Amino acid sequence: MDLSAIDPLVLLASLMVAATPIMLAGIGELVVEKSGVLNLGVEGMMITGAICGFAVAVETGSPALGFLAAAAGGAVLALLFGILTQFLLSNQVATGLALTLFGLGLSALIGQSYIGIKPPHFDQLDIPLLKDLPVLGLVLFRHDVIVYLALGLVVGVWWFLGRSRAGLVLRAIGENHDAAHALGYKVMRVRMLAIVFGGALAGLGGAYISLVRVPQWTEGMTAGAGWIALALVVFASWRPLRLALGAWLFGGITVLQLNLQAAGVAIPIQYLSMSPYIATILVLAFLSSRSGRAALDAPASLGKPFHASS
Amino acid sequence: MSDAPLLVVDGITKRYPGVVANDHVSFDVGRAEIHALLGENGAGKSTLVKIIYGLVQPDEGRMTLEGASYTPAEPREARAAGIAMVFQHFSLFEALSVAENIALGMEDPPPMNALSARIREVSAAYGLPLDPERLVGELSAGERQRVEIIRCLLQEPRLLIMDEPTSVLTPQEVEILFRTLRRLREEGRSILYISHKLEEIRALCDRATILRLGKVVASCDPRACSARELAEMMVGSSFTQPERTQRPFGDVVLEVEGLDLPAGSPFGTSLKDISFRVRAGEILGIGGVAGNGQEELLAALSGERVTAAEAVRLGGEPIGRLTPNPRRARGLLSAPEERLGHAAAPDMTLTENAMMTGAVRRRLVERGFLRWQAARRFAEEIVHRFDVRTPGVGHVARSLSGGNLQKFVIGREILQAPRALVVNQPTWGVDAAAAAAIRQALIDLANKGVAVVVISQDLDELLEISDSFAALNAGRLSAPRPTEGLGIDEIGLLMGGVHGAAPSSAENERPGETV
Amino acid sequence: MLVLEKRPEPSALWRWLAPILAVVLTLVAGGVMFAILGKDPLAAIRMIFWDPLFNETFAAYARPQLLVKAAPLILIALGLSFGFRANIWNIGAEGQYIMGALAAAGVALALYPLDAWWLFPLMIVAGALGGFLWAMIPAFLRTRFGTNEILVSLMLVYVAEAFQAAMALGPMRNPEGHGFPGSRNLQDYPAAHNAELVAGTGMHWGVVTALLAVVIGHIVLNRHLFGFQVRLTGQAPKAARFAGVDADRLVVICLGISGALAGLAGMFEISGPSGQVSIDFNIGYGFTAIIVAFLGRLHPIGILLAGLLMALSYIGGELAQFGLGVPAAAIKALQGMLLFFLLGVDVFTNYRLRWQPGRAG
Amino acid sequence: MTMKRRTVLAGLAGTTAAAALGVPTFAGKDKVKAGFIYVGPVGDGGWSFQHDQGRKAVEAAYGDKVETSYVESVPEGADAERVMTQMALSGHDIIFATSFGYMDAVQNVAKKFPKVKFEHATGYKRAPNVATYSSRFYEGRAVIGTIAGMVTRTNKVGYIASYPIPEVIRGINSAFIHARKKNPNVEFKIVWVFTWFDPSKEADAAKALIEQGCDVIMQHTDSTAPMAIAEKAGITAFGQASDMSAFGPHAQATAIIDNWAPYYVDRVGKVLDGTWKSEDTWGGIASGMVAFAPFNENLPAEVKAAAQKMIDDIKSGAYHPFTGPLNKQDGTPWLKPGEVADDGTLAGMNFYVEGITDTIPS
Repeated sequence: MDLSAIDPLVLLASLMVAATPIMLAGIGELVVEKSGVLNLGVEGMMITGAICGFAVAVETGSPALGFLAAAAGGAVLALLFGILTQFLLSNQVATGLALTLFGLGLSALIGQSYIGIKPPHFDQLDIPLLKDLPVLGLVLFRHDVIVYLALGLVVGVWWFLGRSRAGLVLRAIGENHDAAHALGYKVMRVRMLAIVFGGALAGLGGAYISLVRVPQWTEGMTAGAGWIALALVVFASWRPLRLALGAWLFGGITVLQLNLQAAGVAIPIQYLSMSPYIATILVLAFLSSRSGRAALDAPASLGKPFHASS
Repeated sequence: MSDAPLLVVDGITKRYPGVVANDHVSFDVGRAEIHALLGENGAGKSTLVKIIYGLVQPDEGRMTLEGASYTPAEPREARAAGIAMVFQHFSLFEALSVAENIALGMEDPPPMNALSARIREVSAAYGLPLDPERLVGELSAGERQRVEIIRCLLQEPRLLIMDEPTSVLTPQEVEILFRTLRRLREEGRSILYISHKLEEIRALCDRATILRLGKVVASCDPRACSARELAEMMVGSSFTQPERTQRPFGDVVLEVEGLDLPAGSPFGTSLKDISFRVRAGEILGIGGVAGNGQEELLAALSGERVTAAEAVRLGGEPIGRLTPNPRRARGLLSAPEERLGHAAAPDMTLTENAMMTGAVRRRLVERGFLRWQAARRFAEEIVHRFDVRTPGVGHVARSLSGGNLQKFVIGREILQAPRALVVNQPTWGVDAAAAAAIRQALIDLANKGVAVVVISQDLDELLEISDSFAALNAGRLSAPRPTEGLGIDEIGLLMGGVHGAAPSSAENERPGETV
Repeated sequence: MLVLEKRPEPSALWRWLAPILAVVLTLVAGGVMFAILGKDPLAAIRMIFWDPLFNETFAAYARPQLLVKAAPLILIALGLSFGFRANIWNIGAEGQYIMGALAAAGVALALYPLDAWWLFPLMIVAGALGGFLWAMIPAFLRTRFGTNEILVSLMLVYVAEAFQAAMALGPMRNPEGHGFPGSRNLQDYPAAHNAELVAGTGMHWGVVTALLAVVIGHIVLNRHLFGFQVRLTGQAPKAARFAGVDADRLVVICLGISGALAGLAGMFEISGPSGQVSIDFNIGYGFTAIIVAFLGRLHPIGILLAGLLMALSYIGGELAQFGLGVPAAAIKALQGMLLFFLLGVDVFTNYRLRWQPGRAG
Repeated sequence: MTMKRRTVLAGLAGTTAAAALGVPTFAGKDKVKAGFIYVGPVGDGGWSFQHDQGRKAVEAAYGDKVETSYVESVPEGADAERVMTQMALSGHDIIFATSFGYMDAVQNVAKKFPKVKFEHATGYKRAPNVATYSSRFYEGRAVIGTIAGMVTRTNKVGYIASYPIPEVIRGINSAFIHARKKNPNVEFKIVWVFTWFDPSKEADAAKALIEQGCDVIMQHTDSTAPMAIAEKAGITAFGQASDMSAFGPHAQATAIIDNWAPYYVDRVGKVLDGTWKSEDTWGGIASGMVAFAPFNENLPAEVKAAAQKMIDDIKSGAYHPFTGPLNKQDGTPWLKPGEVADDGTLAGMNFYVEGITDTIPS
């Protein structure tokens, strides 16, 4: 056992990368849930984004176009979910699960001719001057642009939800769609936009896995990241900044346990891997057990269908 | 400032399937005027104000605002035109702060910090103090209403619509609200005030337009009319004491003693020290304005909410802790106000709805298994005996008209041969023929020696059928007294809280108006 | 513009027409997909939906296999349907399936090599209990604290999966397994083996239980007070309270039933077709069953048919894979389409499309 | 949902050898129908992908004398049994079941279809119509261990391991023994990821190892993620199952390639000419089942030479990677000098050799 081999700064830097896909998908899903919609199809949208991004990046040679395509792919799948749940009033839980099944199949179909291909290289954005800062330089300023984009989106969503009028409307709709409708807000339009946004971000998260983190295309390569993103939203009790923290924590537990192993510490991995989920359940139970501010962070209309029939 | 009216409503008509909610309604609201819109439940007041606020589109008619044509397609346009509205059931978001709620109701809110400052300022100026940072979920009903009012005031409205604003307020809060409204009038704003509380209207309003069954039936200066005159205009018939068959009353069947019950929901009313007794063959009428504890009282009697065991007794047995079915087994039946969703399940067939409450007394369940044949026969019996118009008992409840479904619901309980029956608003929104049939059925039931409690906001109805009368006000019940010889003024005052039990009496009382 | 308008009554016609329309739409869309993939669409569709049932080479074998594959799906979906009807959302059946299987296998392995007739019944009890107790966690949290059961039951799936891996690598590992993760194969442990009941049919106790459960489920839903209370709660919670239904008790019972049935499904699979506790013996039945429950309109007979349809798409999909070289991914996409269409057209049971001039409400 | 796959064991000598006597002889055929079932998707780029390469080689070798088909992503257990039965029903002459977990299913189906031949990868249960085959991957590990020992500057070699099963432990031991032979100071840092295929996790594991000073990465998982990470970090790595040089043109020193093609071509050929019989094949470098990607041209000549010598010695039979003296991790003697490990011990290997500091998780 040689714990001194673990460099905490390097660890922090790598957990920032490990957290990026789930942070992207998670912050997207957070917006969706804040609008009162539960989309369990994150995994399906991520894997679709992963292949769309990969295919387009390979065909055009441009990772940037790839990421755009990934966002579009995730958004299209989300749109399907939106049409089914918002216009055709299908059950959100069942539709989300069907979306995951469909996304896994569709991505595998598209991806058949992209196996064993290397995508174009995606540079990391070593920020001049800042990257040479002691401590912070390594942790914060030597990543690729998507890492910063994810962080920017978290801050952006935090600002949007907490500070902007449109965000306020979105939260109001998630809270009480009937009252929002009575005030004259377009419940369905806002929810569709949120769903599409969530899909686009899930797609980006998937593409980050296939274009940067791995990088290659293989079937089923998101390997459950979408489900972790869902857990993350709950863990964060629907707060953007806490979601970023949660993503680092989830990512951190993975990275840390690998590092501890590499340092020769014998740890019961199977039990450790339960811990984020148990923690999420405990957080959830704790939040719902008390009234007041925190308990109300869960959107009250989450998962409930809306039909402006009166 | 010209004398031309602010808002002119001209020939507005709105039809819904099977009912004309507004039938060529015309009236106008003047400047700096508090204008009352008076009418019973179902008279079409709510539809009318929804049309003015742009939530509902009229089928016919037109409106002008300050002389210009006014056709709001959505609330946004109404707000832009200077019309604001405080809803009866608030359109508030519990998880959002006061300031956020207010911002949502404004067209072009200032930045949050500035808005919070404005809220503090305005709310203090109008004597309705509010903390903009607090969550609405933590506020009382009265404070929630302040949020709605401040939200309206911040938009400098020319016309403020208030739909039954006092139904959730304590007497003290009512007094504060009235001061605010008078002050708004002094500022030159107009208020459209919807209510059926006669005393309030007499105390506050400059003019009243009275609606009945969707039509304008009168317009008057409420300060110049007596409560009785207003009530007669509202109800539409002069109050004649109904001929009453004298029944001998038996022993006390249902007895409520010192019943206390906290409010079940944020908008609910808590019941305070309610006591009454109903004898076999007696009909007790409980009057009162909506939201004064009627739903809670029914829930406490039906068993949906349990209380101290001794608070409710049936034939001497304490049953306050029992849930609905054990109470049914003992013969205490009930029919709540809300037909679709409470008294009946909208998407279930009549047979299934018959099963819903009939299972115990009609033995429709045997060792946990349902006897559908028997339930079907029971449903058919109800349909037959109470003349429920439906193609068959296999049709779902929501396909029936209001009157037919209500006959079904009341019939379902009556045919279970209760010892005591409690009904809430038995003829609300029901056509005249059905209403008459239901009332007759209740009287027949009493004639058979059943103790009946009728909770209603329809005074006419209560005077017609009840043997004794009590009024529910802010969760308190006046002492029951015989209906015979009871004057309408007295009843009106009881409903307004002018009785010994209510502390609010002095505040609403005006000299010369007591009997 | 087109608007959806609520029907005064659910359409009896559409209740039957919707699934048929969905299947037709799926066949059309699936055909297009197969054509794009360069496969003969008619041949592919025939092979997936027809051959397992009627092709003389496969039918004799595939028909009973349909039951074997559908049994766990039907069993789990049936349990879930009660809760779903009452708006109680257990989406963690996968976890309950795992815990049921582990409990049953744990009992059998702890008593190895016992030869007693009562071992198998004991395993059934253990399996049901394992799933039941796992479902009691979200039930307790919901009734005690009001915690959202969707999220808790979902999180518990991951916990169960991790626990299962730990069991396969640790306490339940086969001591004679040459160091491999995974338990003894219960197929080789006669007292614990959920064997074929009639040789060659593939019928095992799980199939029998699933069919029995459909019958019982149908009776309970339509003839028993509990089923009535479930339906009432789902449609009108206030009316249910008025009718004397105890909401908390209903949550516990519904979650309990779904957990126990999922646990039973796990027990029958682990002691029969699946055989051994391995790192990942669960293959998503708990999630697929949610879809089956909705495809079957939360109705026992519907679930039976939906389970069989789902099983057909798996078995026929395999045929199409080795018969026509259709990739597995295309089968998955086809299943996804079927679900989308079924979920989508369902709206017409309760709503109708209406052309409405002017703006929408 | 994680990918599942195989697990392995190569022939436990003799378990069913007796059954192989009295083998029925099968008549030759004009045309053979060969079926393959894979535990993962053919697009996994690793295990199932390589088996499918073998299938394609069969098609290429025999043209229209053979017809092949496959079913991918077949879960172990009942589903595998059903797929194989349907294949047998549809007239397949030989069926390759390419995962350890299919073992019992193969036995069950084989009993029902005595005329159909079954080939089970990495299993140990045979029958008159069931043959088993596996690959001596540890021979390849000996080669890359040799290279690792010579190229490491930090003396730290990172090893990404999937599950603690004999195949993986054998590979670690083999690589470690040969790295130590070249460099007595070398240390192995081992990370268990508990998955065969999770690109993100494998990438994280590679990063963790690199961050702790490893300048050589070995993997016993299927994705190319560690290779890509190694390339980025400018260190050395080894391809697993297939040639991964596209992902690490500088990093990949060589790759151990699972080359099933010669075996599959041979076995299908034997069905064609009627000489197929049940046997156990544990092929290695000599039989071509374990192959290598070309050495990276940047490798120093003496490293290439040493690696090539190792390949040649194993191929010729002059050297066995597990030759004594060798002690177990706790220091107890295992093999005496010159003694060669028997296949039975290797097949069930569940201990480390002396010098490895990791503990096998349980």
